[in-house]
Amino acid sequence: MSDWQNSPPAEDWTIDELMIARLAACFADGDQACNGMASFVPVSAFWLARLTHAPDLVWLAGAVGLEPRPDRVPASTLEAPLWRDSIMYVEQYGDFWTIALNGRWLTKFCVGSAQLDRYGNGNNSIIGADYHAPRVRLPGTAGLGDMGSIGKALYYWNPNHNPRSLVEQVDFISCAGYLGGGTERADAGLEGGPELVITNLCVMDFHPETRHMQVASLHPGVTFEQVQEATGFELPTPEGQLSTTAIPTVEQVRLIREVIDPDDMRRREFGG
Amino acid sequence: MSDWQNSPPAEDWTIDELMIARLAACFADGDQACNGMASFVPVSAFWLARLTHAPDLVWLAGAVGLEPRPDRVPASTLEAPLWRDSIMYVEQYGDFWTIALNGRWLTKFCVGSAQLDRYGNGNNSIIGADYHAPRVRLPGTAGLGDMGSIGKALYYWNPNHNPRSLVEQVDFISCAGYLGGGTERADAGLEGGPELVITNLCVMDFHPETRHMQVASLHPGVTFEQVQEATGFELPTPEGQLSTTAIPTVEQVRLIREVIDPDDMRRREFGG
Amino acid sequence: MSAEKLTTLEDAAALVRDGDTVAIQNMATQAAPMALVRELIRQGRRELGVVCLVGGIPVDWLAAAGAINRLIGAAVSMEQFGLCQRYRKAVEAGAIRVEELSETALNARLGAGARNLPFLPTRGLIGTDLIDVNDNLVMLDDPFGGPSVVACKALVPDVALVHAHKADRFGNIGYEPTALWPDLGIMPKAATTVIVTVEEIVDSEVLRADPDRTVLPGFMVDAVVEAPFGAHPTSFYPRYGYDTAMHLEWIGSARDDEAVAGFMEKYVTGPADHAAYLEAVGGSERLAAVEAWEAS
Amino acid sequence: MSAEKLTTLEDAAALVRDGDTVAIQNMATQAAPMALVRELIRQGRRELGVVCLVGGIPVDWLAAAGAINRLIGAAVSMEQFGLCQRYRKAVEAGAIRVEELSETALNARLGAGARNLPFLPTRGLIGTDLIDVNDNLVMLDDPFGGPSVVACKALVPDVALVHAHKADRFGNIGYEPTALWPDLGIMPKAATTVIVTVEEIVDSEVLRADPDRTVLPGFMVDAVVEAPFGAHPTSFYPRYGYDTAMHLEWIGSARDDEAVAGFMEKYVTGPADHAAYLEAVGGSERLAAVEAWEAS
Repeated sequence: MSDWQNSPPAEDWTIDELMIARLAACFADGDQACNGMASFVPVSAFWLARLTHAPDLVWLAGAVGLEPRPDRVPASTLEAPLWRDSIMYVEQYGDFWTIALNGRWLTKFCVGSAQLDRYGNGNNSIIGADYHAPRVRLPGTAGLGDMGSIGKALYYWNPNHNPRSLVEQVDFISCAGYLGGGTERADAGLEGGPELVITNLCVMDFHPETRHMQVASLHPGVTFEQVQEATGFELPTPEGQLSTTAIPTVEQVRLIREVIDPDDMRRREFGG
Repeated sequence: MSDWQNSPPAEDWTIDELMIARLAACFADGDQACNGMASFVPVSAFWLARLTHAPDLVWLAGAVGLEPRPDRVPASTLEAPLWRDSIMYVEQYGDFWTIALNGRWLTKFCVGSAQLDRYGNGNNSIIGADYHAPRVRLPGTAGLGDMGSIGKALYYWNPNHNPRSLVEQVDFISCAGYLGGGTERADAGLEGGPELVITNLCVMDFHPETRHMQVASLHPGVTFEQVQEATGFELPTPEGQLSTTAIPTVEQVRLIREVIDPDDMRRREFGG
Repeated sequence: MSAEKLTTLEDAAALVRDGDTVAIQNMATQAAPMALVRELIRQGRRELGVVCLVGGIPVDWLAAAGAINRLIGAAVSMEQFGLCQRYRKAVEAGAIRVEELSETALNARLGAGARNLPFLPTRGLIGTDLIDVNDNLVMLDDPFGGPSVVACKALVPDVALVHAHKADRFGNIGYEPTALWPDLGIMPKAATTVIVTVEEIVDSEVLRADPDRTVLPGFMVDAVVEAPFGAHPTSFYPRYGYDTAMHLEWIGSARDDEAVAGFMEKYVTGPADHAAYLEAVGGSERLAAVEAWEAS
Repeated sequence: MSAEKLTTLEDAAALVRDGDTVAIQNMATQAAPMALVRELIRQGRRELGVVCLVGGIPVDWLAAAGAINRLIGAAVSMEQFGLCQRYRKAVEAGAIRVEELSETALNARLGAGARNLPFLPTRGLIGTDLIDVNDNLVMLDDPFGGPSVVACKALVPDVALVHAHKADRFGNIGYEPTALWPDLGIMPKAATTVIVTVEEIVDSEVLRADPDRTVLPGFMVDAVVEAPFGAHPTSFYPRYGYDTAMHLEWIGSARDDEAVAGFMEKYVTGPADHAAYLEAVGGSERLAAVEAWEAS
């Protein structure tokens, strides 16, 4: 265990490291976490949490390998090098989805979504007006179409905050957020829902009543106006001073760079 | 492979051997067969078939072990000595019942039933008029409640043909046969159904229209009147001469006594 | 790292409360968590419901102890050793209420419970009387116009009792190559609390050497207890076979109230703990006999 | 004894007919039955439907060859190598119709198909637009008064294509210790015809030594073919990793029609058979590189 508790803020942090540290703070001892494909930020965040404040965070790498010991973050978050040296392989059809559906385990889920709207609905299906004749065919909903509906707390991460990815209304809902806002999600019989959106500019959460996305903290050096400009819908004007997202510590930065991801795989998600 | 094809009828056959040989004749190459608990006659029949006319009969011992090579019939047909040396272990929840429900495999199933009625309905649940206050609590339906409803051809075996086990109407249907006879089974949307009843006195089948049980062949030395006396409902009067059940051959008897069941486990089912 | 789950048999059994619905791994004479069942009886647990696929001697002992008042399962039988007489007698006396399900219907009820679904369908049981006597089963039309199904209501047992070969102290459960005991596929996933006894506690590295033979993740397990021969007198392959002599001794006693009381005192309530039980049944000599199943 | 299932890649692929719905094992860059996919393209199969959990390069190659006109699946992506461009282009052009399902909905459709049930329910997808655009999904009230579910109509693919580590000549399929590829749990059980390629044909005794690692029984398998490196360029652990260079070469070509034609000729339609493909990709030197995944 590193001396993470007494470590001062880093001076040379980068945005990927800040996002990883912020996401790591969402996961605690006793939680279980799993990751899907191309999930360098979540994987690094789980790993960082396990090395610092949450040593008993259970990690199901690639939704397959329990408590793995990979050498470092590999080029794929959905291949065997990530779940090297696991204590159990969880089978997809019979085991993984039973565990995920149950409700007691894997209560938090990290979502990457091509489009995300003001009520936290995600879209990885199509861009365009006609589902069967799309302008752009996206990869598809995969597990998100499940995770959005089965009571999970959803943590969106978005390394490229821009008006194309944060939109007023998604072209197509393939991951259920708060639907049309207000009580619509609860009225549909759904529990859980979007919790946070962590981008390269800020952290956002959802108003407890309207369920509209709102800025919770600005990353160091970012203004509300910059966030608004990069967002495809109108953000509620903050009441009073917005807090600043915590800067990762020297030790967190060291762990990410030296232990977790020495090959900088996490940076692949940025600048797209 | 033994020279079973040129073997003459045995002279010293016993009733258990005759029943085993008759049941074996129901299973052919390309079929799959599985057995449940206390199933010495079916297990011996599958094994005999594999050693003679049906070497490619697939056997799933205890619904668990594929193509096992047990030393001999053991004291339990639901424990590991039966599935010794299997080529695969089939897991109950995910695999066995998927295979059984599918419809393409395990199309024939052997049923032992405490009560069996004239339309081939089975009862392993209770004796008495009130299900929740039974006179006798039987073991329970186990897999029979499934096998009777999911399109299998059912082969009942009964080593103790008497009016208590072969009844006009079962006290409680826990294995669906032809229900009230005629088209009732088909009307309920069920395929398959009871095919044969092999007892220690005779072989019975079901009339293609009325679905009433009827004698198909008498075992050597048994008369129709003896069968009727041992049966709890009126059997249709046979039209013309009833055929005689085939006597097991010298080779079949040798295989049962020397190879398959040298410990005479099969005889435990008789005389109860 | 993970949370510590290793505890004593006494403390593990104390997680089961009077009135709980308890899923018990078992198949006729196989793989029952007998050390836990004996401890529940020693602790005097009452009004339990039992869920089992095919219950054998654990159900009969619990019935003999007056610990259960309901059973949800597909069958109760000790196969070659016959019906469970104390269970049978209690049912016939109205002291135990039975919800009898086919195997697919039980799997469907537990499967729905495990997956947080209100029901799962089966095509088994159609045409039987078992649907009519059970409010947890109902015929349901196929919304696509196909054949009707039997909807089986979700069942979430309060506790599942499992016996396994090995575990680490964090509750990750491994098995030794054998046919997997049939309840493992769904019972522990459906229950709210999972208690596992194992033949042996091992270092996590032992499990990491064979991760495809780890069958339950530690986060699913609430308590793990080392109890060698914990399934005795049922079988637990490849380590040991069922104990024929003890099953025979039980069925020789089971029809007589006094003999039952003597048997229970001698083997179940008398011995103070699991080690004392193993001595009471004959110690290392008797255990060596069940270990020699392959030669038998 | 059992029926002989061993055959050639040509004869096995000939079991797939134009217009069939073909379930293809795959997960982004993992475990796809590529030798069979290439043979289907060589044989000029047309109007196929593909079923996949997460399809990658096999879907893109089939799309490039004009072999498919529909897809039922949860996603199509080559993960780090990006979207499948030929597939995407064909969907956007209306040449491939997509039935997009969540993972539990796909599992439910296949699970119902495998078990001869008209449907299975999920609680996934509720609230999404995916239900509205799909006639095979419908909201259904719980007959017990609980929450509504999404009924997912049974799906029975005509054929399932599987790649595995080893098999005997009777089609009993074994795996080497690794995480089981994710489609194995249901695809081959749901399909009418099952075709399996394996790294190695072994004697049945090899499977009998490890029966808990046999994953499909011979009676479920219609044809088995020896095809070492049969999953290349996808990974097949523990034997080999995915081929990064070949995926990069493909994505470098995939946006350009002429480059695609050249790539397909060079690697897929040009080589006469699987052995010629392995030579075309670089033979033993290239294969040794993907075998060295653990060192990378």
